[in-house]
Amino acid sequence: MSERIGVYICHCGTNIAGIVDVADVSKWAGEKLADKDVVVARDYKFMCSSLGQELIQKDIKEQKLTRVVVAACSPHLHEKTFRNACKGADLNPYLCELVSIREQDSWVHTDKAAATLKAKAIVSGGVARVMHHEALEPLRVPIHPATLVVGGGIAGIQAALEIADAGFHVYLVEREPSIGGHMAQFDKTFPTLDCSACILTPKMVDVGNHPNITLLTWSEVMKVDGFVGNFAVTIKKKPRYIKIEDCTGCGICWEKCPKKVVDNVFEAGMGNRKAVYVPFPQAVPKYPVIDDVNCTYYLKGTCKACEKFCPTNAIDFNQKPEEITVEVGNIILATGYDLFDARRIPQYGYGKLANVFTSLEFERLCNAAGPTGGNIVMRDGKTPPKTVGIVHCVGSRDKNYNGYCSAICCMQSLKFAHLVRERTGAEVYNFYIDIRTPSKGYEEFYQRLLEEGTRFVRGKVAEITSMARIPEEEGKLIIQVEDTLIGKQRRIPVDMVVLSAGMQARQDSKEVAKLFGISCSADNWYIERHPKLDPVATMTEGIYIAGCVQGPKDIPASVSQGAAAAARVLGKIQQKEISLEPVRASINQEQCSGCRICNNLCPFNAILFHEDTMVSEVNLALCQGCGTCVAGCPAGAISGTGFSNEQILSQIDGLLMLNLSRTAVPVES
Amino acid sequence: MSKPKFAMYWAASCGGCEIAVLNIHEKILDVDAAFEVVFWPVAMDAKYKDVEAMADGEITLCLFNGGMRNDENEHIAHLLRKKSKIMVAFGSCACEGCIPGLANFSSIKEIVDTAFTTITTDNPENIRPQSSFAMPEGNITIPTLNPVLKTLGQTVDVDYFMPGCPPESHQIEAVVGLVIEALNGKAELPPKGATIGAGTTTVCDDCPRKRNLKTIKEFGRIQLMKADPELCLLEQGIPCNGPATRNGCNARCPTAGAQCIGCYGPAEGVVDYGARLISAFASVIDSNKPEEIDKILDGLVDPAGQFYRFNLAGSLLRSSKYAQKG
Amino acid sequence: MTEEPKPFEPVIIGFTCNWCSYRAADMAGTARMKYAPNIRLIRLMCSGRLDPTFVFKAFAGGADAVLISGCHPGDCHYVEQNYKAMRRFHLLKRVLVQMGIEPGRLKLLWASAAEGAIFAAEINKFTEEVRALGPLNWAQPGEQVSTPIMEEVTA
Amino acid sequence: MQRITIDPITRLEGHGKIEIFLNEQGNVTNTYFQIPELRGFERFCVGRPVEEMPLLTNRICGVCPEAHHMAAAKAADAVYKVEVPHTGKMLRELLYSAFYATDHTTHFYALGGPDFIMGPDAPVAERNILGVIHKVGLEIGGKVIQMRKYGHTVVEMIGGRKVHPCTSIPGGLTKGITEEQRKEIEQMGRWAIEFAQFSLQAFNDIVLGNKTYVDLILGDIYTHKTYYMGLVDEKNKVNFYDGKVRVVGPDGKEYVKYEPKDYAANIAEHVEPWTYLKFPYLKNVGWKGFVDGPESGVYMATPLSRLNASDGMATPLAQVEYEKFYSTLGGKPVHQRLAIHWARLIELLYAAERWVELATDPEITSPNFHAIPTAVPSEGVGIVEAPRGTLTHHYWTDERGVVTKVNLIVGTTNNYAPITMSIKKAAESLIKKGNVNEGLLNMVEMAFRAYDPCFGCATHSLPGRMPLEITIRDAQGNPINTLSQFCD
Repeated sequence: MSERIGVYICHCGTNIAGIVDVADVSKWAGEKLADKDVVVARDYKFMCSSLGQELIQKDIKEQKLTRVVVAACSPHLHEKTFRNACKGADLNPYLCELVSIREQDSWVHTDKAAATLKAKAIVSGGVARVMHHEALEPLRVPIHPATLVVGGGIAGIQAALEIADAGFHVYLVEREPSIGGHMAQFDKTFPTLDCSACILTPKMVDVGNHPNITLLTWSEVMKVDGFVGNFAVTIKKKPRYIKIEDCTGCGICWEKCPKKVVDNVFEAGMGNRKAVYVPFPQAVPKYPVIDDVNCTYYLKGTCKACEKFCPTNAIDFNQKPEEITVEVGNIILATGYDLFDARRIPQYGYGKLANVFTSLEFERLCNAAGPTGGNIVMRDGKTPPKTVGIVHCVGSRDKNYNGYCSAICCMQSLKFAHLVRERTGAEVYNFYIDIRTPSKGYEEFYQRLLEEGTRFVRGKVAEITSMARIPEEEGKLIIQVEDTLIGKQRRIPVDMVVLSAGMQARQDSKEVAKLFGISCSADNWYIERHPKLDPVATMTEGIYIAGCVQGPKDIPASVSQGAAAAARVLGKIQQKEISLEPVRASINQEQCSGCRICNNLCPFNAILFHEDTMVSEVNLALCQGCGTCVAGCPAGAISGTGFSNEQILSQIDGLLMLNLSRTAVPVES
Repeated sequence: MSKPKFAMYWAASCGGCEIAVLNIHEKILDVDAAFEVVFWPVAMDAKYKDVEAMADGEITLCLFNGGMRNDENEHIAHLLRKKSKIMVAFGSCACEGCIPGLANFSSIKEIVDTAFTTITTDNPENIRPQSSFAMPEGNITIPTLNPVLKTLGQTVDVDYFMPGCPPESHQIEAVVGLVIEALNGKAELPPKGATIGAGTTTVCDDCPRKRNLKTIKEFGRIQLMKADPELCLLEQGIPCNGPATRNGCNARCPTAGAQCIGCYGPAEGVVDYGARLISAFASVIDSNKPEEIDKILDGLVDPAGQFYRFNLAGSLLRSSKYAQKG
Repeated sequence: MTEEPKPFEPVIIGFTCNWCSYRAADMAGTARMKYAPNIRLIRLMCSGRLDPTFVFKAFAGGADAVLISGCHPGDCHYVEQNYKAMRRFHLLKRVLVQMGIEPGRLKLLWASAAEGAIFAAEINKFTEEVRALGPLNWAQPGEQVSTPIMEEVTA
Repeated sequence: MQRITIDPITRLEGHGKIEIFLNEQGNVTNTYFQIPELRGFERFCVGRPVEEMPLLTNRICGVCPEAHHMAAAKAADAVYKVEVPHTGKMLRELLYSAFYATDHTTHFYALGGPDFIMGPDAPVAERNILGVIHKVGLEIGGKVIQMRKYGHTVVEMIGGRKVHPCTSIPGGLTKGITEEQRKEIEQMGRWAIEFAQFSLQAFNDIVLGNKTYVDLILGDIYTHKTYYMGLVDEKNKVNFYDGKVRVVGPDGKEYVKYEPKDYAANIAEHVEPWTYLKFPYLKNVGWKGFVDGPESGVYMATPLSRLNASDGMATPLAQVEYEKFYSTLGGKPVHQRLAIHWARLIELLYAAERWVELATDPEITSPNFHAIPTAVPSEGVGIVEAPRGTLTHHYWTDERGVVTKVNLIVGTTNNYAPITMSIKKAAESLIKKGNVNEGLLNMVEMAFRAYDPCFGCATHSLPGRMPLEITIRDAQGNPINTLSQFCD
């Protein structure tokens, strides 16, 4: 049956009309494309204006249009606009095609004739394509009101609390024995210098006590099935060997435990813990964990000191790992970051030179609850440094390691500098490439540091060595650097060096991404749906990201993202059901031969194979509409709405209708 | 009233289609009963001029096999089209060019040159056959070869396509049966342009072999390995065209331990057969590293030849109005 | 419409993914970067949607070259589908060579949403390369089974 | 000058065309038999993996695809220097014997036989399979169909398909047969032997019992004293699938016996500008034109040639018939072309016997039907006896086993020169002073059918089907008279 197509060419002021002869294009479309069912072709100053939209709606009604092609700007700007306009005139929005003659044509070409010819080609491509469009309805799926938050750092905590406070249930999964994340390890927070624990602990306690939060620490997500609104998540609870229902967290067990273990996680190797332990005093939950790798009982089969002394008989050496499955409608990933491993830069001597510290070690050093009770001393544990060098951008902004800026190191280093001067009066050198203080109060903090007399050396540190050349350098760490402000090489002897190591994605981020069916950037940060307009959503419906998992950021940014993700989830939950873009693949069961080639094409596991009927099928809600399986099916049994073969093939024909290369007089195909 | 008239003709073909029709054995008598066979070089005597003398559309059913290799093939294709109500492109050659269509990988000059410079060819004057040659006694002529081998559909309007090299006898029986029924008003003929005498999906649908997820680290050659007789050939790395090839043959070759070579052409609605195989084979490659992908692909020694073995003349690219000019 | 005969102007069909390369093209536009008008773009959701049929269709319809573009490897918005596109590209290229179409007429271009400049530059480069190749030659189908050199451009 | 054009029934169907030129006196000066078809396999097989050659060259001819399948498979074996296991060899030869029995049956009963059974002068309408059924008895029709069915069943069991088998690969086959299948094959084989004997009996009664037929056979029109070629086993017995190529001279003595790989040292192909088909001849004798005798390299490759070129048949019953054949026709070699029909029936019997021999071999069901090649592929020649002549496939490949060069000398091609000669001889003896004897068509036609030319291989008409029409034009080329006659 023949269609009635309306074609609308936008001038976009002079943006398009300045290069493309829009009148000629619409005239041409009206005449030359008449046999392609074009019944009306107009050009107008601003199609996207309400007047422009009304023009289309009027034609739809009066001219009984069945299809609409708008030639204007990029679909990424106004596709929705014009689809809604059609909807307003009771034409199914998916029967409207927006083709770009601005970003794709008038803005990038100077030859008016060529640009006009190309505009015609683009329009005829759109007309040919729209012929094969079909009326589509969004898919609707119900939303399970519960939410899974993965990661108990500040971003995850914030997200969990926001949702729980709104009255919906949250499962918060943390793989360490306690929530808190990196923030719990810090001493002060920049720029306000309020105590990290003091502001974090109350939130942790809230989480622990919240009736709407099921806290699953010492646990990991094993499997994710289902799709937005209806995920089934399998979680492994590692054995604590503690009966939490009996444990009071009195602490006798770890007092009595004879086995000391170096704490590489929370204390960053700066201090010890016992084989049965809570990572830190304010831990939530308060229950300890028996470290079955180091526990004497598990090593030798005897000891059980903790069991003997436990007043409530809460010790249970026979606990086994346990798997539980929870139903959730949405998932927020807030799995945080790893610290850059300073050992990777040998010339900075970390690991070889005793008094070279990483930023995290230094945080513990400053922390009142840390190994030195907050005294800033050298490795010998007593001598305070007289001079301290703080190196910025360690592992960041460096092609050899991570090209990106870790965002927090400048402020962190300034904070360190301040703490050093405040507590030791030592002289402090900051070695920086640029000082970046983009947020509220940051620049002021920098100014304050300058007034405090901290020294700033602009230059990338080449080497940190203990090889003295002159007596003054004896027994010191010498920082070799080119001071780019005075253009001189300098050797600055110091007692202590702090490496402001940057952030990088968790070493297992790729596996985790695969587990949840989302994508990583080349640096393994998780990719947001849109870098500006949709920073906490992912390409996978129902899965959101918050905090450093999306990229390096400071505490305020992480908290806002946690809250933002929560808001997105709450919005979804309130809708009760969600409507999905109908751009989806589907398999014609009659034509599927069950060859199974498509089965491993889908990264979202949306294609399942029925062993009984020997055919494959697409789970519409899981399908993200990429179309890879459509292109992959050898039997041509898979079709993709919105980007069907007919649509693309006809668009190709349309685009080639005016064929420059073959002949001066364009070939009419 | 007189019986409906039947014709069968071969152009550039091997004769296998005729044999396939003879292989319906006693069923051939049904054809004889239902039709007046007016033109069938293999089976009976009739003159070309008899056909010329017929009224347009006088022949009810014409099974036309063979591709368009020379001008004579085309001439008679046009004639039979004119004289026939139902023109069936019968067999792979007529439908998509078949093996002789592989000639379209080469120019006609390359083809003739090769044939007349083989090691046993005694050709000191480097002679090439001439379409018209003056002998002392007078001029004698032979047909001119087309620059490219064309399918029947690229030459004349075709009503139905019946694929296969050759079409399976049980399919021929079925189709003939259907036409006879239709003529007696007992059945409906399929819509014009339909593919008849075959399934709509692909060979895998009929293939008895076990199949799992397909991930290939290395493609193999059937003679260089001990293939598992139970397991999908492609999963074993053997380049089987089954996944993209229209079913209707009962998966004969894979059942006999040989890879499907694709004689039934593309599945229903497929635009380009080879493209489906390119996608399919690329899809099973288990690597994301360009170098490794290339290493794996080296295992497919003749991709175009494999993917377009029967379909080259009928391929989207070779059907282009530009390609047809040769 | 009639025009005076003019020198060979190639027509290139370009396929972009919705998330990276099409946005790169948008960016080139927004930044008013100039490039040759010979390319005509088609938007797909993902380079993984690129069916070799589209490429054959473009050539059969008279295109002189085809550009396939998508997100950088490891950067795909559908996790890893651009790798699948890459596999197809490698095989497709070999087939085209056997079909007598020069490897230089098919190009794979990785471009992120931020790489408008590179996108524009690559289009200009490609257009010149194709201009140098001249119109697609249908008369002489090739038969070399040699492995084509991969021309993968990373933008 | 007058000119006679003999075309196949459909003038525009390029299936062979004859030009006869007469001088002013109206006597034949020259004849041309043209093959106007060329498909170019030698070209487009280049670039294909060698294991596909048995599948691609199948499509040279749908009438004898088994022959090309076998020749190609053997050439591919040779390319890989791989020895096919005993069972593999037997399976291939079993398939091939069944095919032979079928093919010879089809030809004798549907195409060639009617000439004799009905008599050369019987009306056209009767000289066909129906006529034969009528004369020999109804059951024969059923038997012929039965024979074809059985043959195809075996081909399908071993070859995977009825037409264009697919199971032979370098080193053997992709599958074997089960004991059940073997039993079935054996039974059909035994039936085939009876059928062959029955056929020989019929030939005996109807033809040899009839003096005019015998005279016709022994007549001079169809006599050419050429060389004869055939494949023989180590005992110089006829073999279709394997062995050495043996050529005997017009005197019947062995002229040469060579390994398939040495064919190029012995065979060359002459080229004429007025036809797409080449004329093979014995290289070391040389091309002297369309003439016979010991000085001319023209040779024949047909059932008769195979018998002439051998010292006998490898199976008992066939051997008896072989001896009878030569005692009846006055010793070796037999030069009369029409004797090919009889020789064909003897081969039919041999094929059926061989069929049973192989089907009853204890090794035939062994799973050891394929040997994996280990050598680096390079070059190889495969030769089998196609029903219509010695069939040669020669491939060169690169180290991956991808074909780089191909040479094919196809069965019927061997006989291109002899056929041309027969035509000329028939024409000369029957066209005198411009008056064209009605018998000409029949005689020429019989010559064709004797050779059983498979132009499915060379052009594409089916074995022996060379239905003819003669147009006689005056000097201006205006048709004066049209004579036509068709075989059926």
